[in-house]
Amino acid sequence: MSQATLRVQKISGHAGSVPGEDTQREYTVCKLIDTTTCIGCKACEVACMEWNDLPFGETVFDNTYQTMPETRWNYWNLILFNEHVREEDGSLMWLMRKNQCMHCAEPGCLAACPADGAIIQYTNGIVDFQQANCIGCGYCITGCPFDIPKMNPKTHRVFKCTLCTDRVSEGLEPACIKSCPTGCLHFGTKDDMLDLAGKRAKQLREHSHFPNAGVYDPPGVGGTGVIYVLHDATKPEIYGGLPKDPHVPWTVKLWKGPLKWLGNVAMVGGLIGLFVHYLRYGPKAREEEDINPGGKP
Amino acid sequence: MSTSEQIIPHGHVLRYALKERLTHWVAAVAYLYLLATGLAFWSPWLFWVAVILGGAPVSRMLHPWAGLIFFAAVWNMYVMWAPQMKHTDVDKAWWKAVRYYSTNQDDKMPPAGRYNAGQKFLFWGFFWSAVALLATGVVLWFPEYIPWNLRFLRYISVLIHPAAALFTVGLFLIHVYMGVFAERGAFGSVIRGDVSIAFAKRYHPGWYKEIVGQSSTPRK
Amino acid sequence: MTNGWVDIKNTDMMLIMGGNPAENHPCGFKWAIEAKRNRNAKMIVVDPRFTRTASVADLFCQIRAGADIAFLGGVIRYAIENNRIAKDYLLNYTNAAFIVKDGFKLPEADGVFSGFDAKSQTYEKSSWNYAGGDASGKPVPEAHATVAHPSNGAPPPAPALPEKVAYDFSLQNPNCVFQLLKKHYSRYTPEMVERITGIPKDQFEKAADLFTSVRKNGDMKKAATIIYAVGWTHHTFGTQIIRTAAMLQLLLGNVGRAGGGVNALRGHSNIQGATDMAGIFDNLPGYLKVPTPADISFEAWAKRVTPKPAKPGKWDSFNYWGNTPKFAVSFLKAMYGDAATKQNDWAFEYLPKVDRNYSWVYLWDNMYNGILKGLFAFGMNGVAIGPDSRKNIEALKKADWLVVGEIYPDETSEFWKSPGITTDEMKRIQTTVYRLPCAGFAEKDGTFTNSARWLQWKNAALPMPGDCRLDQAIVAQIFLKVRELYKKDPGKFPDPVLKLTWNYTDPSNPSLAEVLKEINGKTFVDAEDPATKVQLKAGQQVPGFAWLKDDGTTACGNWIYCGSYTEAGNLTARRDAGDPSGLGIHQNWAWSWPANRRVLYNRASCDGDGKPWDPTRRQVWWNESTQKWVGNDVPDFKVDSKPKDHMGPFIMNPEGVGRIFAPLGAFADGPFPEFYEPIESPIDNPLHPQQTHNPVVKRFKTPDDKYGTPKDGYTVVCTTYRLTEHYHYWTKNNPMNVQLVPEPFVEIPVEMAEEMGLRGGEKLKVSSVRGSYIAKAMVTKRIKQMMIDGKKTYQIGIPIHWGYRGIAEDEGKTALTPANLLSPTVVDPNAYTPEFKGFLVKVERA
Amino acid sequence: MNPTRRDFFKITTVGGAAAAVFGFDLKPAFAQLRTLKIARASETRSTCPYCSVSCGVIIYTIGDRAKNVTPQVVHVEGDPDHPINRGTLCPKGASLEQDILNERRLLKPQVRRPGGTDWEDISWDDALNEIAAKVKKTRDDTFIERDAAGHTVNRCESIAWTGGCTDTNEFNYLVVKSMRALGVVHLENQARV
Repeated sequence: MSQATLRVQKISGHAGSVPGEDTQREYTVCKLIDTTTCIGCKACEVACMEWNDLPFGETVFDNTYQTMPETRWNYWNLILFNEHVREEDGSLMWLMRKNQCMHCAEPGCLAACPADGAIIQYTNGIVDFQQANCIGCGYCITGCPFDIPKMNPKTHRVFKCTLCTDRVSEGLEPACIKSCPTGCLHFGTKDDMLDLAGKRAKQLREHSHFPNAGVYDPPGVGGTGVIYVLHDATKPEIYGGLPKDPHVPWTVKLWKGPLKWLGNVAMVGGLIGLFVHYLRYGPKAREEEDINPGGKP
Repeated sequence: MSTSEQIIPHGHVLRYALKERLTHWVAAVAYLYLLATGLAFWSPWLFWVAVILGGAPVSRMLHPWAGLIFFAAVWNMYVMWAPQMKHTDVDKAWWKAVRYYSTNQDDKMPPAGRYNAGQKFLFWGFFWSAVALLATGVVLWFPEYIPWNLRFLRYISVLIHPAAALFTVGLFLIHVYMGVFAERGAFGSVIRGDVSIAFAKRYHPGWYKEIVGQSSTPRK
Repeated sequence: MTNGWVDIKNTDMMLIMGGNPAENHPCGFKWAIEAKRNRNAKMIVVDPRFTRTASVADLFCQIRAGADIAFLGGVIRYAIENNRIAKDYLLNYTNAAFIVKDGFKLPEADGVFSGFDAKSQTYEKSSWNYAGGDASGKPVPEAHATVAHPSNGAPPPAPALPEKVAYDFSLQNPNCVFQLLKKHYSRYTPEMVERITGIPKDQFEKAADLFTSVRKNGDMKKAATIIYAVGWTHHTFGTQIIRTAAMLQLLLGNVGRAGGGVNALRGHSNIQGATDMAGIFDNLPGYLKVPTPADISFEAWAKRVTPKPAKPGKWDSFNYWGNTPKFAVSFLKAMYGDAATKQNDWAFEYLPKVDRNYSWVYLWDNMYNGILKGLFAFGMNGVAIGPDSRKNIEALKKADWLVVGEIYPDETSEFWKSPGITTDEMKRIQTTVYRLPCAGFAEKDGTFTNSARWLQWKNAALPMPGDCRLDQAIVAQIFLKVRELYKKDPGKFPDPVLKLTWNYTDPSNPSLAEVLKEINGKTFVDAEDPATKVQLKAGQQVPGFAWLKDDGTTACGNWIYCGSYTEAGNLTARRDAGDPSGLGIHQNWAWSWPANRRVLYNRASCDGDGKPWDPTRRQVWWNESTQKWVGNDVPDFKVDSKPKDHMGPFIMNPEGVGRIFAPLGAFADGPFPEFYEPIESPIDNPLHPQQTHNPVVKRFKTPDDKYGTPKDGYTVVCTTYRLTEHYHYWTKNNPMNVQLVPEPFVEIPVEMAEEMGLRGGEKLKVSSVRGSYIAKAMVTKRIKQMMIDGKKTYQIGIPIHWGYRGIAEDEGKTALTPANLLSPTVVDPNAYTPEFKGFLVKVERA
Repeated sequence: MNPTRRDFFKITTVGGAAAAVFGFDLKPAFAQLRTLKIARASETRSTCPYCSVSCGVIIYTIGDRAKNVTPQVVHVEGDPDHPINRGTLCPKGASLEQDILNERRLLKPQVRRPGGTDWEDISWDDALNEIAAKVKKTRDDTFIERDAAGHTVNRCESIAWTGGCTDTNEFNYLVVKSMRALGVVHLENQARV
């Protein structure tokens, strides 16, 4: 998983081929979040802030332990707190879910982005925003099914979790992973994390009265570089609105797919059509006729 | 503008007053900028256009403002021309005969007024597209302020905005083709404001009759 | 902690109660999660609130704050009733079979043990003793020794434990500890537990069943741990809660074992070290008992504080405190060096004598009453810490001077501009306040002792900002200046000041490594260990406390830290993370007191023959071939004591065994823990309504000391605590932590909020009879309305982290009301810890 | 760090040739290099000052400890070798950088005189001299050599020391020594509460 040559396999808004595609043996990296052992301590939130030297912002008490309602351009990693009463026995659960960029295999942000090189996906799966190339259009915000990219209102650049590319490229784990006191965060290859997650889910089903425990790795976005173990994988919504079947919005797909080709064909076709029309029919009248009219006024 | 003032010497008639020409060119310049930057965001193959126009972030910043200018111009056109753009029976006949129009057999066309049905279509096409582009453009201007539970607004906007834009591109191509290539004199009319009487008679006989009926004495 | 942080990974069962490690010790809590993940260990959380710890528990019970003894007593009863006890362990490693002498009375009927004197609110404890036994263990009649009253007015010699204790290994004797225990807790039925704690009977039984399930069918392989923190100590019966837990663990045979023990999670980085080093009035370093005025000579003191073995005749007892004189002399030699000689009683007269309570709340009371004139507060924010912040502010107004050493502006140094004080009043406050800028942790080296008793050396990373000075330099400079003044003008009793050893290379800024060497101790003469033939030269560091002598040839600042900085160097700085046994012992990482042992009483992890109860978790064992105790950990035992000699594993007790019954003066309020209500309680004690509170707890008498009752309208039980995002009164200066939790709040049950028509985020005012606290409401399902003794009762919770100086405070985002304006000045009679938890308040909209 | 060494892709887009003509850089770097900010910082092993777990922390400071550098903290992170925390930290430990680099730190000695309504600056020498004088005077005024029963007590009840939770053992030892030598009995610590 060495990142000594961190290569790019997808580039947003890019014409032509992607040089890094298929050029390298590379493992996909993955972050595993075991919500069943998360204690909502927010060490990951702080580690993220500190590592990335993000500026502090204002927060207001809002009847919750949650730091703020949603992630911000300068707050990429937020634990969502939800008090949930189990239907089975009326017992209380306090669900905590670390929310951040999911590093989708098929990222909606990247698909939606028109700026050449503003969003890139490395061959190890990390989806990274390149603010230098960002044009501030915010299409990524629309493309993302997880509500992750956030705009800095002052600079009009979009920010989100980078999965600590600077650390990962040096062979270190992301800052949040390192900080997690209970080890509910884990980092490794996607295969290893799926294996670990599967085992943990099995343990929860067999030993902890969570018959629906399972792994969240939504296929709608091609799987994610961040996977969850959930007490109840049939109800991801209870974890602060984790979408059950996330996918890139169909309008975005339509826009970036059929509409694009239709539009291109129409525009080019229109130009050609008009040109041919001119060749065939020419102007409606000779220019001179119009300028020097035959009759007197 | 009273029609009597439209007859000008040397066999010309005034077709567009200064205000109209200005409005047109404001809209045109804005539209060209919008088209260029919009196309840059539309296709990676045209992204370089934005780079040339001062860089993509600048394009992204100015595109919405240009859009506002464009819409203001279109709105002004609406205020000026909407009454003249009403669909008439002549227009119905015009559409029926549109194939003669497109094959330069203008003599077979019903007598169009100041605007023929095609121009009216262009006008309304641009107008409604502009409305749609403005509405969706505002959403796309500030996507970060659209709350998550209203995200469908963003979803429909990303579809409608380019679709509407594409529609205008079609209108625009035809408009430019007609104005610059097909109807010699039309381009001059939106520059100088006047057209030749022949032009008026040929393309807008109804309108010409109207003017002449009002006043037969050209103004000195 | 008897065990350690990493050791928690070895457990099969956790009872977390009176503590919230997920929030307050997250990085230690990882090992609880590891146990869950790797051993399928179960976690039971009992707390007034559904905490973040509860969020990962297998079973949660919401208890009324302060009802812990009732819960634990109920579990003891359940374990006995259902025979979920460790029989062999109980017989051999505890005093369960010991016979208590006639005349001892349980508090069944009237709520007090035998010997209570209502007028002085104290116990005469002579009946809390074992019966003396003959060779077969049968009780022998007590010798009526004539007690000679010394003519000088000194009290008669304290009653002592019998040298040979009567016992009954069948545990049938009605006066044996086990039968007394059974009888004592027979009243703690599940119904009674429900009435007191508010935990429904079936839920309590589920918890009791789950916890004691480790001893199902007499199985000894599994180990259960009990983890607690200040949720237990902050009560007027705090020590007794912890004792109940210890007793339960002895009953289940969990003490001394990997994954077992009674584990106090200390709240701060070095308060374990501060306790060890006796930064408290009632101890000298290494838990030596402080001398009293009646200790008229070193010998008298040593005699009083050095216990004699007391055990069944045929057993052996190491009685390690028998070495007390060696530690005491070595300490005095470290203090006074050559000025401490046998001739002058090792300078014993230099030590101040203590026969009164000078503990925390008494300190403030004495200041309030004008006895105390000058206060040094170094990193100790007494106003915010409380209890009863108002009283502490009033006290400071009466002081002559206050010296604060701090890194941030704090409430204590600015008491004179606390909210409500007008300029006129300020001008009347005559206290001189010095505020000295100290060094932050990163700018200092030295050792901290963690909860697991590990001393870890840290390094200074960067220079101090501005004009700050190292704390040790400040103290040294003040002391040296005082000493200079005494050299010029002898004043009162200058000798201890003039003769204190202070021969550091740079006396005005002592190197902490040098100080640690002094703490470890050295020998003044050549010495040899008779067993190992290891030799030391005069002036060398001693390798361990076994080398300390009572003849003045050794000096040691703190005997339990002896071995930390030897001729081998600074062992607290060791960084070998190796752990060959996989038990998380990490023998060569830093250094652990005592003698680098990582699990205390680890002899008890083996059966009578010296074989580990659980062969998969081998800590120590008896090696038949070498005739020695060996192991992965350092045996906490006499290494050559053969199993057949039957030496008790609890070597610090004169009995050698664990005390289920705590005899004589061990505790002020009873040899068995009894449930008493907090000093402010919503109900009378259901066990004995005529004795609701701990009978020996005294109330304070100043006009600022008030205590509320339900009759006055104070009906809501209030508990205080910390959040994981904040650290006491410190991180309110840290913008990162302030962003995480920006404002003070009060957690209240949904039912209560509905009754008040209050929504989350709206402001409310919590008032105790002493003061008010204003903050926003957090309406939550995590605190439920409770039924206490049939009465609907609400509990609320207040995080303590705000005051009147801090980022949010300075920006005007809080009401500037420290939480401890609410808490009462009243303390646990054993540890003198204030009752910060479970006092009464009323709640209104603000 | 040398970007070229890292082999990040920088690709010339269509229109690259136009760059010279229009004066724009038409070669966006696809992956902008984010350098590891602690790559050559100095590491100091320390212990977190907050709770009693005593997590190992690494304090990263600028400079390589060369003589001409004043170290300043750039990052604090858990010590992965530490057997207890194994590199992890809690939200308080993880924010230690802000504790070290804090604009609210007290930086100079101050005094509030009797009746004063504000802090005044004072030199260290003056402060320590005044404190020492007050200690001596208070002690001499109130020292108790014998109690009512005539026993030697040699104590000073009028001075108190309250120590904090983050005082090192060695510091506490110095406090115990000096305070006990003065006869101070009001000796307390966060350990109690």
